[in-house]
Amino acid sequence: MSKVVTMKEAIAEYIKDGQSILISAFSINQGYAFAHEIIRQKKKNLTLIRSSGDILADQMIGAGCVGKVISPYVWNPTGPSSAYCFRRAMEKGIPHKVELEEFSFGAFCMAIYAAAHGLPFMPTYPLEGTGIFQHRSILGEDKVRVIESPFSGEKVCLVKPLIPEVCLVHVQRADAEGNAQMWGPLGDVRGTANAGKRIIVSAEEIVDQAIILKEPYKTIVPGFRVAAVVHEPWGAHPSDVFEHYYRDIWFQAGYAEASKTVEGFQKFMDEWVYGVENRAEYLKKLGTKKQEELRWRGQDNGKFHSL
Amino acid sequence: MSKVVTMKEAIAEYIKDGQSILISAFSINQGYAFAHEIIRQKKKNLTLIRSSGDILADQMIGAGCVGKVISPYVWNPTGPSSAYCFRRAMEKGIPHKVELEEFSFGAFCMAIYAAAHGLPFMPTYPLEGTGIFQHRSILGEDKVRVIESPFSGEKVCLVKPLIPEVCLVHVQRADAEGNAQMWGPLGDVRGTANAGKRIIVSAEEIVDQAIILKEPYKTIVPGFRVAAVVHEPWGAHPSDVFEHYYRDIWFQAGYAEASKTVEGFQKFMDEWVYGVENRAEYLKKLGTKKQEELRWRGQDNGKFHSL
Amino acid sequence: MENFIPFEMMILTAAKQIQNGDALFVGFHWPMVASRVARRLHAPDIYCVYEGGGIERTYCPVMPNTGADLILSPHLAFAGETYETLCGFLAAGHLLISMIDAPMVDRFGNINSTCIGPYQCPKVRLAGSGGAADLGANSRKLFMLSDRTTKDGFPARVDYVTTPGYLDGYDSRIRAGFRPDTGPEMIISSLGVFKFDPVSKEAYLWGVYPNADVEKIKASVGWELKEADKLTALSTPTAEEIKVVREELDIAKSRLWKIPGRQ
Amino acid sequence: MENFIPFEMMILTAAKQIQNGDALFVGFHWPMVASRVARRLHAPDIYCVYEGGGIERTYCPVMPNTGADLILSPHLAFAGETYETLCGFLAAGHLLISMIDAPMVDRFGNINSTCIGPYQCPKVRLAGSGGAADLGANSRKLFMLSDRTTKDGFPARVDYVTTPGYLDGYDSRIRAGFRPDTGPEMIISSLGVFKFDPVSKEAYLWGVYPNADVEKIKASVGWELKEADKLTALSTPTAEEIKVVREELDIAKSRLWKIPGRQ
Repeated sequence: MSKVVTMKEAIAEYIKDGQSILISAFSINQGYAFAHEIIRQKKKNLTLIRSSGDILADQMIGAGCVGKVISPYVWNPTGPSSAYCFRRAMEKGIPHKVELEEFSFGAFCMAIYAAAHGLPFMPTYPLEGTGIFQHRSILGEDKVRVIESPFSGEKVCLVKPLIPEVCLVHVQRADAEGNAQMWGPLGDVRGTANAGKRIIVSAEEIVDQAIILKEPYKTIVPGFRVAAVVHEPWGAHPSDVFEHYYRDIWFQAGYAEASKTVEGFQKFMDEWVYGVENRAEYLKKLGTKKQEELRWRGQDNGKFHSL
Repeated sequence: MSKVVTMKEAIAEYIKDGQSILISAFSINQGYAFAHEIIRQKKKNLTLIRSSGDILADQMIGAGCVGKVISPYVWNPTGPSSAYCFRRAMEKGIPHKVELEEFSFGAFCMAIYAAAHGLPFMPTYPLEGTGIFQHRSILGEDKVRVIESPFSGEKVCLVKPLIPEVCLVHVQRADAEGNAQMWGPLGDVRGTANAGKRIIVSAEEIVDQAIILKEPYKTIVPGFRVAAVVHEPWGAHPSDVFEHYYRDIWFQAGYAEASKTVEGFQKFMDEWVYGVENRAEYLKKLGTKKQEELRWRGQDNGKFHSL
Repeated sequence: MENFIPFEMMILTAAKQIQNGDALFVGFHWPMVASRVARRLHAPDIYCVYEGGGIERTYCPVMPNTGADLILSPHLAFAGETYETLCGFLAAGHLLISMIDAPMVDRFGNINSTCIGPYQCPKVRLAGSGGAADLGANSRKLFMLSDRTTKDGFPARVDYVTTPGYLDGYDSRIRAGFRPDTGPEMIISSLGVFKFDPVSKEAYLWGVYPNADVEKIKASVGWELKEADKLTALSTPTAEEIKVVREELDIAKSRLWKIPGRQ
Repeated sequence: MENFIPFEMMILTAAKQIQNGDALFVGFHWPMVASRVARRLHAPDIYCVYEGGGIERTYCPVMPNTGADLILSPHLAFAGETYETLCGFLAAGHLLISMIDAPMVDRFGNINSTCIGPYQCPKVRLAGSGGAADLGANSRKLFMLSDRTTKDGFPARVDYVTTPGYLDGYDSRIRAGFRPDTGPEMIISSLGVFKFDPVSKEAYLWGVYPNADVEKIKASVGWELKEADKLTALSTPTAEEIKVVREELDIAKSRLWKIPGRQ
């Protein structure tokens, strides 16, 4: 049974105002195509869960889609620079206040692990004395609890399962049934893609199931877990996808510059999000020359040196 | 720095009487070459840790190398048949008594996870009321402890880290520095290979580092964790290795038949273990015709139907 | 309609519990045969999830030795880890049903695959749990398959609880910390099909194969077997059904499986 | 011998802490540059472990954007998961040293990379932890790198503890549940090098770069800075060392890194 739909259809059907959604992958394979369609459809009051907030979270916050954020950090890695919309929301409540619950990346991974593995909680690494431990918002007391180990008597921090209503994950390839393959460094994706009640996949390529069966060790989400599949080439630009394309740091730097002001951010969004109908139009705007520059070159990455 | 040594050297240097050793992989990629050399070197009183005891554990028990076993099960999957040496040890103390600590596979995986991930313990799935919970030997009270979840008040079973002194893992390929690659279904191997203080790798192929760097997502153990590397083609026969060879069920059935009696077991071991100097001689004995039959045939496995 | 033996009905009845499109956890032994029969008869599009980390999507012409046998490789849509299958999709509740072999199962659906006689000095030592205890803990609907027809396969109480069923019946499973949405659903055996009383959690005879002798069934289990107010008569298999079951048993035999009633 | 600026000495001094053959955890920013300098100067055979799941084994001619940048791919010996690197090799104690950026670090080695001013209404909101809190918890020897030279980079107490150092000093870190074999080892900054008093856990000036003005250093940190009985004079860099540091900063700049003292 084919589950292939357009991005517009997937977001319209599966993302509801007020839901908790997780957009998977750490730094790479970021589901920008998901985020931009969510922004175009003006979803509101989402709880956004991400291991690395990044520009993607910044844009969703700036666009006013997000009421709560659960994440270890939000930034723009190029420079590095501030995530300016995030800053404006936290410092000045622009466009509106956002409730933030911060984890260490390790504690976040453990909360996700508990969700994906049906465990009642997970131990995590010591956190007492940190700001993460002291400051609690959305999860309150349940953010981190401390017990004495029944084995050693030592203090142990526990986190409870973090189960998003919908997980969105961008992968290299999938079949029409949703068997989704990703390879290369995976960050937290094996956990974050599988932690939710429902999973939507977008993929650089939709392939015959025979391709999946040939390298089954690349599958990170089996088809039976997947509600919908979207074919979305370059769906992770300006982040990078293993064996497909490199990170567009120039685009990220441009975003940093533009988003320093509300007006600049608005202009950027008008151009790259609201002003395009879908990812295909975004790509046309990006241009074939840029795509060629960013396209994967196997074991030869030296060319970038001079860029 | 090359860490390549012979199996004889690796076992002589790194395996000491009385140690706890884990031979990794679930059912596939079983380190028979490790086990046979341990038997030839007459190591004693080992604590053998395995996710699936299998024939390998049976042989080490029958050969008198093992004082304690920590495993979820020990059997011969072909037939299925009993693991007769294991039975004799448990039922009659032949060749001597063996202390056994049994886990569910899930609880075993969690204890290994705690070890590989530096966690003070792991929660596991409910066990109260089972024989695994009631009967404790080596680990005593620490085998499974029960707490009330500080989140929900529910009962939660906890297991503590299971940290072997040495982990032995057979993989498809490694470089001389120990970067070890395995792919296909992995069972518990990512955990069990990495849980120990020291790791020894045997590999079907020793390859240039360039091969490793081309597909880094196949690496399951990074070189810096590895003490020694052994080149051991067919090192997992009669078990199977993804994209190398299939399981030799006929050999396993023959072992079941032979090992029904102490004498039969002794004769089998004289022939296949004591009577050969190393894996190369074992292979010669197995014969090239058998190797051809078992050799991987890509997506075409139909031929086995008629065997 | 053909001649058939109850063991074949057991396999077929188990196969019929599987719906096309299901993702199910398949334990070692008869569950593997049942899933293959289902795939050929009415459920080609199922995902069979194994403890070794593989998930089988298409029919494999060869009978695997176990669910971890790499002979399955060309048919796997997913080749991951035990942490993802047994301790992942199963544990997190994403599999609707599970099947497990139940060579000795008692009146509360507890399975013993560890030892006969006292644990410390067993008369017969068996394999032990593997993932069987976890299947008992986490399966949302656990189907138990037994090829046995005598009391030693259906004791009132097993010598050792390898796979937890309803433990001592009533709410004992819940009190021991198991999730309320988990537990045994049915024992499908060569004697007939048993379900569990919603209150006492005792197994009772729910369904019988054609030509079954209910009194003989009752005499073959180790407790006073109750029966449903109205016993379900399981329908006579079609020629096609029996043909497929037998072909699958032939394929298993060619791979050295021991098949009841065959040499 | 060449002219050099303290920032370059900071990078070089950090690089010198890395021995050939080491496996180390490399945090974002200056630790990445330091590890590249070490690899070129004296430690080609190191394993750089990143939170994104990659482990770098050979020198990458391109400066990665972050440790997760796939431009590193041809140089990775391992491309796994955060669960294996940050929550695996680091947490289980298999990495001898770690390096982390420390833009604001206090006298007990606590780093703030979350916010300036009150948490609820920050004057400046920064990125937040990422793996920084875990590095503070699990690093066996944590080297902290700071390009700062003024009091706001070295407050007596940070506004927010993102990366736990010795918390309130003395045994407060142990009492909070951290392992005794973990914790900050050194602050390597553009001011000089600080170590921690074994008892009070307060940072003191341990080493100075050539031509350093100790009184100026003391005036540049937010607490009354103690100094070692005998200050270590860090040696003047060789021409080759400074050349490599500058080349690496050039490469970083070509990839849009902001470099102190350059436009």
